[in-house]
Amino acid sequence: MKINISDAQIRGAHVQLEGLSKVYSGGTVGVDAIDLAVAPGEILALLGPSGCGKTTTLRMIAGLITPSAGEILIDGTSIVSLPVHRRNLGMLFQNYALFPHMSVLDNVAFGLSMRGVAKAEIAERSREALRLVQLEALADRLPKALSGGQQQRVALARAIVYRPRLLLLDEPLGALDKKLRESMQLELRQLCAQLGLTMVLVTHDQEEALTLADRIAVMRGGRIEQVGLGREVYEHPISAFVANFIGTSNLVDARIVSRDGDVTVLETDQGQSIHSTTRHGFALGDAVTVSIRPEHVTLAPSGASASGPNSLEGLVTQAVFKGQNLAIHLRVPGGADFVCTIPVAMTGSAVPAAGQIWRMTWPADRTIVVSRA
Amino acid sequence: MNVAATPTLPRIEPAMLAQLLRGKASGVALVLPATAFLAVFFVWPVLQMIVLSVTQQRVEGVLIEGWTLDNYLRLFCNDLYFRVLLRTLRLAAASSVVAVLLAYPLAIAIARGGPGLARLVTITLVAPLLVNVVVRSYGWSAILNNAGALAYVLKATGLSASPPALLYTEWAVLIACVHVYLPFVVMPIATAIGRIDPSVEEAARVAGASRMMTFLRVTFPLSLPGLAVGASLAFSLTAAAYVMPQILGGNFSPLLGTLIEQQVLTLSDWPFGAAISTLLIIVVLAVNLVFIGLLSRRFSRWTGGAK
Amino acid sequence: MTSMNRRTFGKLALGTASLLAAPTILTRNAWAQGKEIQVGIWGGAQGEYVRSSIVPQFEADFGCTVITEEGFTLANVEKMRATRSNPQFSVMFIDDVAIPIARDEGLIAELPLDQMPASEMLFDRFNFGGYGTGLAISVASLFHNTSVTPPDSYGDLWDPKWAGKIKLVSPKNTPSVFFLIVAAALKTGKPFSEAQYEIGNAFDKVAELKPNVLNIFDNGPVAVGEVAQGQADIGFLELSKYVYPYTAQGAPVTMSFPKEGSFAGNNSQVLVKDGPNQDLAVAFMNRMLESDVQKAFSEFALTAPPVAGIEFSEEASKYMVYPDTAMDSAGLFTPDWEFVNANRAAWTEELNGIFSV
Amino acid sequence: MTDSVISLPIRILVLLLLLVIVAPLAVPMLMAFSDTPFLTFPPQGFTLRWFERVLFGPEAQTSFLFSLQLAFLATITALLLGVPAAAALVRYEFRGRSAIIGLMLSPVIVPLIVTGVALLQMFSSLGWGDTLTQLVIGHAVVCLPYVVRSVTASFVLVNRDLEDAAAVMGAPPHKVLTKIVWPQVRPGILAGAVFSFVVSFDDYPISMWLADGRHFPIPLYLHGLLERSIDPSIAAISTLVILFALLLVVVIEKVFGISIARLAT
Repeated sequence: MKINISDAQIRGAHVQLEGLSKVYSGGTVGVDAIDLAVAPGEILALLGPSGCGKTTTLRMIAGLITPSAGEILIDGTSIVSLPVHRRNLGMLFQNYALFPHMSVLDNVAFGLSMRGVAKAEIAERSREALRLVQLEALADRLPKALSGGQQQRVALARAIVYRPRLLLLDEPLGALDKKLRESMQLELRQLCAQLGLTMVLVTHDQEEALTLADRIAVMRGGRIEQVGLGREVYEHPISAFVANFIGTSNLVDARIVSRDGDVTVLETDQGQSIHSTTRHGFALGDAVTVSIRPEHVTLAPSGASASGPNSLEGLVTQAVFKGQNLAIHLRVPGGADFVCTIPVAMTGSAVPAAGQIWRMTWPADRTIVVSRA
Repeated sequence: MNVAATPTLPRIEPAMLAQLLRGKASGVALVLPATAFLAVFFVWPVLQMIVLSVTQQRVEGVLIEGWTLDNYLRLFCNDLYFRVLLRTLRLAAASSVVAVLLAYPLAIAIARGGPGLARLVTITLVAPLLVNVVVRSYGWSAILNNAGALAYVLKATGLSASPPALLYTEWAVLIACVHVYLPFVVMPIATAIGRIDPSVEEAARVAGASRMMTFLRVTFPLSLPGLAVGASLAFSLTAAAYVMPQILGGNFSPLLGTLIEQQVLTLSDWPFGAAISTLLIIVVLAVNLVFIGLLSRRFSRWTGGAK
Repeated sequence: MTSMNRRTFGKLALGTASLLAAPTILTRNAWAQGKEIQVGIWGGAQGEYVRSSIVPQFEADFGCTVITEEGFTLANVEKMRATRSNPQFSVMFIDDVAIPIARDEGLIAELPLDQMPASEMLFDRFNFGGYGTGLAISVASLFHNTSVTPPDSYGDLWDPKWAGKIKLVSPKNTPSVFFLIVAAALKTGKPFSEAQYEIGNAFDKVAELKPNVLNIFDNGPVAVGEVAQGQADIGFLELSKYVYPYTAQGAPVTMSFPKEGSFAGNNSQVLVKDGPNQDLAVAFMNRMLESDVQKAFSEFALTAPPVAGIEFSEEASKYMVYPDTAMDSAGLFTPDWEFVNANRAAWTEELNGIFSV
Repeated sequence: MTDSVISLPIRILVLLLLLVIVAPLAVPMLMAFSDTPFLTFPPQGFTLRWFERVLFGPEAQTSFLFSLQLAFLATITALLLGVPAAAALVRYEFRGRSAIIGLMLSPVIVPLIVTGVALLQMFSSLGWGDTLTQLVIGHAVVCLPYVVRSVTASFVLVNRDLEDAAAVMGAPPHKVLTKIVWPQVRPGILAGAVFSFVVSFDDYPISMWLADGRHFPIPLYLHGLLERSIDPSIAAISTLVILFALLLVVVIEKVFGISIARLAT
């Protein structure tokens, strides 16, 4: 029977985590009762700073760590009691974890030979998988003779050759340079879509999460802070932590002083007034943080009349050229620092320079109210 | 740099050490003391001993000088020495194989176990090394003899009414040799396993390999450099052993080491003792070279060239 | 060849120290002041007594230093050989077996017996042609667990009823020669004195004993202890000095003396040729032969003295064959060591061939 | 990060193996308390007099202290010779490198009894060196392979990037050596030192030839005891040596701050 990986569309697994916890023997809580669902064929990124529990969660799914409590369901069946090697998963590691003593082909063939597949078929399917990652020519090399990108592609071929329904990725591209990483990200996405694989990805790199994943789960201190589509999380972070972890935000601590329909009026700790028309769940008097993305701030020379409710003057401390954008750092009276980015093409003649005072304005519908910290 | 900040170091030293860290001739300078030391205090005296075996022989209890090959002819004229040589090789090989088999679980416990387990295993392996081999051999004899601890336990627990006679057999010698040389096998294997990236093993398990298959296909092959060192140590040390065959073998299974000791201490036949020693050295050296050569060539193909 | 080394400095320093410390001794043995000799002694009870009693008294009497080093006969001979060009020992304790070898190889010097007044009481048989003196005489014979009835004759030991119950002495040890003489005597029916020359033809007899042998022992005390524990019935054979200390302490092991006779194990002392401070060495050897020293030494180690005229308590004499007339009547045999030494390598090879499986 | 790498069956197997390793020591240890003048199992009665005899016997004390001194000096010598050699063997390519590696490890192959007497013969024909020096040299010869082996292994693992990084940050070579290289090779050197110490402390075949009455290492003393009579004081000494080994572990962990478990990794 001839099996062709690229032909065979797999229906990716449906993954559910229910109350999944890991408490280490010292009493440290690694993961604290998280619930999460991944749809078939979906790419989910677990994003967070180191120590947030994302890797522990991934390793619990893989079976490399035994959960202290909770369930891991794949297509509705619990796999918690299944040993690692019976879970039929694929996994990519940050350092590729290729078997140094086996040729590229043998690395790829490993999973198949563990599954007792006939020899001829192993050879055929392994070569097929290598063709898929465009490394067929290097089949007889040893891993040490390959570049980092090639090694990770071998690892990918090794992980998908036995057609797992779920692919786990542990910071898979962290060791590659930026260019290679970007092309690998696209390659991975394409391959997953092609194969219909479900993927769970662990990363601390928000850009990677945004590029690769359909949905992002931001983790913090063993819990999931927010889950959602990449754009949704970016545009509507629920906390200052998420707002700052995904993209850059100007964060200003404030208090809600009044509400009028869609319009919330806030007063910053320095006494300035800010208007927001975005939805949020806070009540009058709540201490909150206001998040404004740098690209939503427009700058005008000092003294120009305010064009909206949200307007602040600040002293330019730095102007940094970033290729397409110019990042302007300003300090407002009271000490808060702001960053705003303006497209280089739009700067015209009047470019803010250090030492000048400029006026910042931003729309109320881009003023996001999030919980503090 | 402020001199006052490092008052204990004389000014000349950094330059000297810089010299040591770089440069090619310095490599030679660093190995020279040890090489010279061994040349003078090891190679030279041992060569003198070997020369003895072709320049002297004992005839009817009296030393005769002059070039001779008789000491070596004697080795081949009597099948006793051939038998003992075979036994020595067999026992040394068995000892290193058994020691390697037992060493793996212990080495894995050291390299991959928690700190508590690793500590327990290391201490249990190393601390007994301070107790003299003779005492440990008598310890085994107290366990293995037919009125000993093993028989006592077997009888008391009703497991066996007539325990097998182990003392004064080659088995007893093998048991004791494995016991005494096991730590020298465990340590290099543990070091080798410790050097294997754990994620490589994890990758194997995720790819569908059971713990056993992961060990056989990944951990074991990657630990071969440690195995080579440990097995060759166990082989060499067992081949030259003479205490265990005496005490536990009841002298029924002498090894070349036993014969050397006998020639030297009982018969004062140094030339013949030196001839047996030369035979032993050559055989052990040959086995080591072949064994280590095979393994390391294999292994350097996998991992070498990285540096 | 020797330069002034640390040991020489040490001697000087020590000499000065004892000069100041012990002025009274100056009067009598002034010549020995500050001198140092090294004596190779045996381990075991004998060595313990020499080190803890005899040496301190001797050092006090002569204001000298005696360094003792424990070893056994053949290792001690080997040390003399290895240090032949630059002797470090002055006196060596070795068994009579090695005296002819040491003499022929020029390792030892003839004794100035005229300077050793205590040697007057020495039985003639223990002066070894002037190249050494006896120190302690043991009997070599069978030893057995007291729950076992020992055989009257060595020949009984070949009986299948002893299968796997005999501990046989290793060719490494001197009593192994006695075993070979026994085997030759049984094979030929001749007395020991003649049988010893026919050992070469007696190895088929030796091989016949093999099924009865549990193991071959190197270490006498260990073997005696194991027989006491009942691991084997009988030991074939060992010197009384290793057996009787156990018997005296109440362990269930003792010796038996088959009708064919037993053997003498003669612990002796020799003077190392060109060893340091020969005069002091001779004085030390003389001290070893003095009656009161010999009496105490013998009672401690349960051996018989080589000198005449010592009275022993009944308790002590139980363990020794003394004086020389008693040795003769007990049939204590001393082999022709020169013949033995010339053939021992070949015999050992034969024994190895028979017993190694 | 990963828990339970070692499965339960392996864990049980390891514990069983440890039991077997300890047994031939535990049995003599039990016998050390036996109130009989010979070794017997099971022990009969209970007494501490063998310990008394060993602890307060001047000979046992002197031998023990001398063995400590000897093992210490031999280890230092082996380290002084072996550590630079191991470093050079890893770091430099020069002609005859593999021959020198072979030489460094060869004392393990030659029967110790031969090495011992060969040394005695040489020392005595040269009339050179006092007994202690001779013993230290003899022991250093047999300790050297263990040091070279462990230290070579640790030097192979040293991350050269760290050295370059430190040098770039302005660390002079001696600082690189003490701050960067030393911490990385320290466990290997310690492992070599421990094995060297143990090998020297337990050595009989070399000491047998080179020792004299004033320099009498503990294995010779033990053999002397065995020649004398087999009484439980031998068991008592072994028990004390084991306790001493455990004390040594504490010292290594507290003073050098290295977990004993890292000896191998």
